[in-house]
Amino acid sequence: MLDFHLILPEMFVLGMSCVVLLVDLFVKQRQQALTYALTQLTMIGALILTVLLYSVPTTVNFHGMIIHDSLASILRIVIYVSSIFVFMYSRDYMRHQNTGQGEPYLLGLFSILGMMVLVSSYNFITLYLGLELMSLPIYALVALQRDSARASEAGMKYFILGAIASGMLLYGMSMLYGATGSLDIANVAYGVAATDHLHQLILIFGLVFVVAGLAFKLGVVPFHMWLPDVYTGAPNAATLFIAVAPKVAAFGLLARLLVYAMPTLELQWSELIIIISILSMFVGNFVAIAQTNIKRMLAYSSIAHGGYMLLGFAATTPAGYSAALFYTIVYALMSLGGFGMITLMAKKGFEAESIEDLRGLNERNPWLAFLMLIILFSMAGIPPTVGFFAKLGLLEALVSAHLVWLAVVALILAVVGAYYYLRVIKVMYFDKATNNQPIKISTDSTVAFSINGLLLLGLGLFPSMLIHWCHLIFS
Amino acid sequence: MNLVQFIFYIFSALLIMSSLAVILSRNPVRGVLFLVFAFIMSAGIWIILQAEFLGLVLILVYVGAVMTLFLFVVMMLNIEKLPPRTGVKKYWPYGILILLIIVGVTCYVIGPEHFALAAGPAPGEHSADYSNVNALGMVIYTKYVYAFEVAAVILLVAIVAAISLAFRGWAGLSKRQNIAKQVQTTPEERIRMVK
Amino acid sequence: MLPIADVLIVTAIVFSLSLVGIVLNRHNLIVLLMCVELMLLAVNTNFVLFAHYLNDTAGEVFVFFILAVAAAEAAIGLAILILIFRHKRTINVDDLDLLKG
Amino acid sequence: MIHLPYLSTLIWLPILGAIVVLFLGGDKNAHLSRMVALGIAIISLLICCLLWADFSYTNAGYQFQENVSWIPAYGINYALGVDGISMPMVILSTITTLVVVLASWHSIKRHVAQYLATFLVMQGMMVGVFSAVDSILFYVFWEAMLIPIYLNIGIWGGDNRVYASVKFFIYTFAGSALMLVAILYLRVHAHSFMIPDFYALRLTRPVQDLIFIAFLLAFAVKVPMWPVHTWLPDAHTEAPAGGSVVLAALMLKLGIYGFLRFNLPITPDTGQAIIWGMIVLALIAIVYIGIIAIMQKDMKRLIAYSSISHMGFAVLGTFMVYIIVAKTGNMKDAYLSLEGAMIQMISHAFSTGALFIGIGILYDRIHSRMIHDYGGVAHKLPVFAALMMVFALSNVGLPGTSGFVGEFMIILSAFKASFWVAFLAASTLILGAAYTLWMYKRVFFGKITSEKIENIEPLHFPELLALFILAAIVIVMGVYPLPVLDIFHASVGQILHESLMSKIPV
Amino acid sequence: MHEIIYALVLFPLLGSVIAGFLGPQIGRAGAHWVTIIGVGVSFVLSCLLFKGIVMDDGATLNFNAYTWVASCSFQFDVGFLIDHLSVTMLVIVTFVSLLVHIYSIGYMHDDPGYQRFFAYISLFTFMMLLLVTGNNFFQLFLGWEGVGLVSYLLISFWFSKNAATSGGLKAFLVNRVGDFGMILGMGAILTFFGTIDFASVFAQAPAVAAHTTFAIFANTPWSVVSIICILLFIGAMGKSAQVPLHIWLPESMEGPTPISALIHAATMVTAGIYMVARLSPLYELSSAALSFILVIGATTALFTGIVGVVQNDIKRVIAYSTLSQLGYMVTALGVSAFSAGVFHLATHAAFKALLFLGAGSVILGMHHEQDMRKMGGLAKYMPITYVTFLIGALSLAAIPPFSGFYSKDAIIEAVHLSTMPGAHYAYFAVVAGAFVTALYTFRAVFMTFHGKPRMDAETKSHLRESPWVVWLPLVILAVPSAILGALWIQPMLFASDPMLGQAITVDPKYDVLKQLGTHFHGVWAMAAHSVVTLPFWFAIAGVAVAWVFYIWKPHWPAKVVKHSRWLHFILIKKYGFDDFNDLVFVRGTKRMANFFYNVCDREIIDNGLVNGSGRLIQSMSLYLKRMQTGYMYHYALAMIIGVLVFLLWQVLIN
Repeated sequence: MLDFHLILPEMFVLGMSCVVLLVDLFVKQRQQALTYALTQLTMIGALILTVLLYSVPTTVNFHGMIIHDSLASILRIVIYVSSIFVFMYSRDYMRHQNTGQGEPYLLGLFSILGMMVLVSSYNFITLYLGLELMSLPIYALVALQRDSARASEAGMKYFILGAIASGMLLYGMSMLYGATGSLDIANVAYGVAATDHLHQLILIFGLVFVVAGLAFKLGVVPFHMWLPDVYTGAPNAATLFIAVAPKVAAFGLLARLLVYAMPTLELQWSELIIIISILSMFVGNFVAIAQTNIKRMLAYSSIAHGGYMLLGFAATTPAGYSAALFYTIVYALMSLGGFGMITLMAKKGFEAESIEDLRGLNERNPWLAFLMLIILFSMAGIPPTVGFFAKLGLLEALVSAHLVWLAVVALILAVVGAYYYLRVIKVMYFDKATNNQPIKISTDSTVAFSINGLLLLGLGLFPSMLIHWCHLIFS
Repeated sequence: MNLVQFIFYIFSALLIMSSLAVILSRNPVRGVLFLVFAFIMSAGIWIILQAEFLGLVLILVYVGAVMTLFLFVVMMLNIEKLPPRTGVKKYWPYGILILLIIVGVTCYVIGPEHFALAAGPAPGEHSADYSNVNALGMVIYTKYVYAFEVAAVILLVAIVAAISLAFRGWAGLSKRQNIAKQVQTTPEERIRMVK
Repeated sequence: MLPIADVLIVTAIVFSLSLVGIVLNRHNLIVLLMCVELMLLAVNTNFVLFAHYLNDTAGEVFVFFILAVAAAEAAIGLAILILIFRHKRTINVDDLDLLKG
Repeated sequence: MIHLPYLSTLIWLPILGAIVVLFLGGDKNAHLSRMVALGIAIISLLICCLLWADFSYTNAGYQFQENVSWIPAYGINYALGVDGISMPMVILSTITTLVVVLASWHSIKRHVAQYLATFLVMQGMMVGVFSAVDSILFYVFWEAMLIPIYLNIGIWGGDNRVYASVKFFIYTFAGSALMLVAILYLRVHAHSFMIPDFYALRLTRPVQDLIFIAFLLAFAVKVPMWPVHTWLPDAHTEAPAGGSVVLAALMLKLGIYGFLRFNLPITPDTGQAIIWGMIVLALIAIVYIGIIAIMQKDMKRLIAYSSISHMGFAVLGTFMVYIIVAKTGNMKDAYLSLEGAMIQMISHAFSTGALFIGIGILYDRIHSRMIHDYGGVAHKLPVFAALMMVFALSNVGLPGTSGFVGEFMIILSAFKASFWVAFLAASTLILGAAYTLWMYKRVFFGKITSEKIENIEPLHFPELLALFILAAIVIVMGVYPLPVLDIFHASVGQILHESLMSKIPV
Repeated sequence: MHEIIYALVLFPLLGSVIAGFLGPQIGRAGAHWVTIIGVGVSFVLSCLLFKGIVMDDGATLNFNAYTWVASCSFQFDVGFLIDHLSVTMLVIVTFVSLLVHIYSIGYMHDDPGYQRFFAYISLFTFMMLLLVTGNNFFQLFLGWEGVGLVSYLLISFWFSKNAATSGGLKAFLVNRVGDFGMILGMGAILTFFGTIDFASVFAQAPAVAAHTTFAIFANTPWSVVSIICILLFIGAMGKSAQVPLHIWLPESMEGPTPISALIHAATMVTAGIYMVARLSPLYELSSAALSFILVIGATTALFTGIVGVVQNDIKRVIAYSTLSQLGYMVTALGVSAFSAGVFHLATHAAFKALLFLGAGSVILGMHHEQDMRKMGGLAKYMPITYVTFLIGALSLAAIPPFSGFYSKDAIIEAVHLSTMPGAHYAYFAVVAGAFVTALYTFRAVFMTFHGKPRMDAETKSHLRESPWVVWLPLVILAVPSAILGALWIQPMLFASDPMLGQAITVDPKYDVLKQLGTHFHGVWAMAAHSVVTLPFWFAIAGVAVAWVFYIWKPHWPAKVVKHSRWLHFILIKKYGFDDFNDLVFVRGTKRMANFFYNVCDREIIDNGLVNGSGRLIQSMSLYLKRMQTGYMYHYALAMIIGVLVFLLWQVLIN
């Protein structure tokens, strides 16, 4: 069964990528303006297509290779939207940082294509291919800043560790394949369900490796160690890119592999997930405190957020999954804002990496400071920002699933986490600026950033629609 | 133990030994060659497992192209001597531990009492007219066409990425003059007053 | 006919050797790349084995794609390796320590 | 007649006003932002008066209810309402904002718009937290409030503001973390986030214990109770005058309010069981903190400690009801204690708030909070000294001022609980007088000790006005507190009714 | 009728508010006029009431003005009880207050805080009126604390003076210690009576006394009424300056002299006496409490008087004499001679106010010099002051037939007749006290008005009689100081229809005055009879000794001091109460505060627990941070270890 119209977004993105590739090669352009425009056009086109296809009922397409369902659609939409913002924030950065011609856009598009495949995959093969298609361009993006030793080091670390993780994932998949006799997610689920307790061991063996691979992509403890280094070493724009959309895609990966492929093994994987999530919240929040580099701090915070997101899976209930999805979307927004801020702040030869670089931001650009304030409070999970409601959903799912203790642990660690966000706010608001020059940011970026920041506040005041969508997906 | 099994054990032993050599070799060129050897041994095992096409692909494409690329890079970088293996000397017991755990758990897990496939009957041989190439060919462009296309994109990405990473720009490659710039130069750019 | 357990043990050994190689090797990035190849080899062998035992072509198709991806990976990995070599004039794993903490 | 959604207006008007003030922005047209802020504060107060006028004293339940489904997926409602317990607090919030805006008229010169915006936002959130009927809405306002106050302390605070603000934030945030879990737990069992629905729950003792502790932590930090009180002296000391006022007048009340809303009615059996622990903590706050206040050299710190001590009274009054009822077997006897706690809270808001404003006025002129830098201020600012005497006396608990009413009611009911409780509680008569008047003597009396005081700038009109408003309230409430008591009488009865029946499932 | 009472109480408040808030607008004259009119109206109305209720035996008024607090089963009102006792008090208070107001015009003439002063004393009058008219404990306490407050404000009136502000603070704090007992007593009343209304409490009192006990300490059931009475009396001890809470009164002398006359002699300090008298129905039910009162009163009467002998500051001498006289009154209460206590209160109000105002006149003449060693021979410069002062002194020393004689003699005789435990000690104390009283009183008279002038020439040249506004009140006060005793002793103590009417309740078995009444044969007979009694001769001896020491042989005092240094030291140190308090309470509290603050709060809680957990997190953070080594093989190792641990864990548990 081949339903081509359902893969129109992929086809469109691929086609446009090739266009961008050719344009970039053959059209002389100043400052990548055309490439940029085409890239944004691609995203908008894909967004429109996906939205138009949203109402098509769940369809397993291409002989079970991919599935068209609301989960895939919503994740894709989030990926497009966040990517639009990512490209917008990065434009100025890439203009003055020497990161090649149009390649970053091109690689970004390819990576997004990979994510699209990943989130709608319904077979281990497409899953793996999507994952790799997502990851490979990212490895390159990270290392793309050719004159930076740190970038190439980050790229190398990411690449090697990523390859190990892929290897582990594949090893696990091979075991699952051996045990269930299929690579098709639906059939795997069936096979897993059919396996009796005695024969579950091989499944668990595979499961552990699969979870390791997933955990790596999500960047959670103890598979997280690449993350701070890569986030710090990569150029700001690349950090921004990898901090947002891939996390959303990783949610898809997690959902497909755990919830769709192994629902009956939830007792086992939820145990793993609980440990991983506690460790992540712990390590992420604790180590972030000791950071002076804001990218690194946000990297650790992203580890912690990964841990929070996993809490939804720990609950093993539809409410938990939808809360995790909501959390992921919210995190994408927050992360977009946080890293976007750094990208926007960066000037030629100035990466704005140190927390100290934000000193007295309130005096230099109060609006920017205010938006950043919202973003940071949202990350800390303080109402009325949406970050709170994201956490609330998770906690409610946990408490409903009789995991009250886990909710308590999560909250206590959230308190620890609040400290370092507060420190950034302190630097922005309480400290005197060392340099009183106002910070100028181009209008469209300001608008985008304002939308980004205010969305966190607005969604905090009116979160119900988004939460409702997330609920529909898993109910 | 029949002959096939015997060959398998030989291949396996060589595979393991060459793998060990890969990770222990101090000379990268030798490492690559041991890796090539390991691939060939695997290809043998695959063929025993009646995946002839894949075995051949492994040798022809993988060894022929990818490993050559490795070798090329190793030679290009011209790193012949490596410093002493402090890591191995210090940490080999941990290595062994890792090995033992994974292998031990694997042994435990795939015991016939836990693993249906191991307990079940061995699969029958394919009929003589079975063609692995044929079988794969039947599905790759039909059932797996989507995956195939994605794989194609991945290869494209690899090209783009590798080029954009390693390409140093035209400037490094040719010593072209910018005549316009030379003409428009001003004394200020060329003469610096020493105070 | 090959006993399934034996093959799985061999692949497990190769797989763990590749992991061990990554952990033990502290001097040569290329060896790390080779270890990754080795790891994929073990995985592929698993798939081939199961495909054979299950009499299912899906596993073999997967191997086919994994080979393609592995090749792509190798290309990118080597490209990054060259970048590193350009910066540091070495491919010593120990020297990749600009980023930490 | 179109019924104005009073509560929503009271919440959102100041917040929108804050946005307006922010956009009017810059320090260049600071005066405009002041006028706008004042206007909003006055309008809020007027609306609040309307609310008060329509408020039914005989109705114990929620009035002016608004209920809109907010997040249906989680079952969260935007449910507002005031009863007798929250009504005075709402009034308090609006008055406090007005007073703070007035008091900071001349003293704040940097980021005026932002400063005023924090207070307006805080007012909205305060009204929100006091009028929330949905527990999550309550929690949202509860936590959201931390943001403006954190910024307020951090930006306009004293030298050690960063430490103080972060400590304040983390302390309260940590305290309330478990409360959220408790709310969620209750929700799972009550299938609703509405606070009144929680009252109907029957919970076993162990569950009640855990929930009690979770709420206790949150509220004890806010009150603050010993030993989780150490954020308060720092926060109060470092905060700008307005911040201290809001902290003292409103923030601390949240703790007691929480006890009344959550601890007492939801977990009465635990309350009953660990009552002596609570009373001991309250008495420690009264005596130990009172003694500590005696040796403070920093005026704000002294008042901060006195705040803790006074709030100890409110805690005492709140929890004593169990013992009183156990001893006398008559629920009616418990009213005195609980109403004493309520009135103590309200009165503390005015007198302590006023003292902080006064100290702020001095600080703006002399730039020191240290008592030893002062002396003889009464020579130069006699009216100010007289007003401060009124507040000091209220702090001392002198009859005729509002500070007396609560203390009197609580000490008298304490005797019903136990002689020794009353004995220790009454020690505040001496301690309170000692530290307050000692400070007053050193600051206002004596000879003029420095050039700065000799040339001290007279009070500005808005400052005087703020102090006069507060002084009038303090005295009127002291002389005739009955109207205030009437506001919450019915609701106190309701709370008592809920608090005194066992909620263990039968 | 109610309106009269409202007017009576509120007029001084009105005057006070006007003088206080509109001080600059109405000017100095305005301030004293408005307050004098306010108090004058009160005085006139008080006299009318006195006529109506005491002299014409009108009905007692008891009504509530408004409800202050109502809390389900409890209700606290602001209400008035106008009976014989309160009317008597009203007259005394408003009379002295009015005179002090007038006197202050002269005394405070040059003071910059003129309006403030009048506002304060008027406010004080208001508070005192509230106190004596209250029909319940709450209002009693309201006035009680109110007068304490104004007392504090007035002692600290000259707030530049450290001694003044310290004295004020000390007065307030010591009073608060008393109030501490009082509020507990009120708590007890509310607990056991369910009301704090006088009438209802008295009605229930016998029943409660008979049946209810209360254990403050485990297993010690004490009579509730005793506990209540003692707790309330602790309040009275603070206000009426009974040992050991008497320490504030001498220091209160730092305030302006009219204040000392009004507050610290005539009115406020007698509030305790008034209260016990008012609560006589309650006190009569507890012999333990009465006994306690008796001992405290007697001790105060004797020992504080002795201290007065060594004081050189004229106001302090009078202050100690006030202490001593208050002791007499309390002693009278202790033997259930409530009327005698109130009687002495009345006469004392007159002659002590007179003495203070006279001393004030002297001080004014001496240009604010209060040390008697620098005076002497003032009689010829200030004749009116001298004569009136002498009348006051004679009255104080209980020389018949001056007022003080009647009241004090009644007390001494009552004590003599009493069978209360401690009465023997009390009798000794009050009789010895008679000698001491005469001694210090005439010591002051002789040192101030007789002998050689010891002031410097400058002062001497300015010495003259005070202006009429100052001496007029002296003259007016001299009248009751001389004759009030003779006038009132019969109606107050011994009449069948006593002046205090039903306000005082005395248990017949304790009723010493009734016994005494049988020996009473008229005013003159009593005066004449006194010549054969011990107290009279003791008083005469006191006067004689004073004459010997300070007129005849002025160098003797120094000799005596030399020979009994330790005694002198004890007296100079006032038995060491101050030092004890300073050491134990003041420094003890400070040390404790220091410990609580620096050790418990800062170190243990804040630095240890709060910042400690912060530091713990910080150090864990650094430790974890160090684990992020930057080496790829460590990262890989972490992943592998993670997988292996998960693998072993999951495989082994399944």
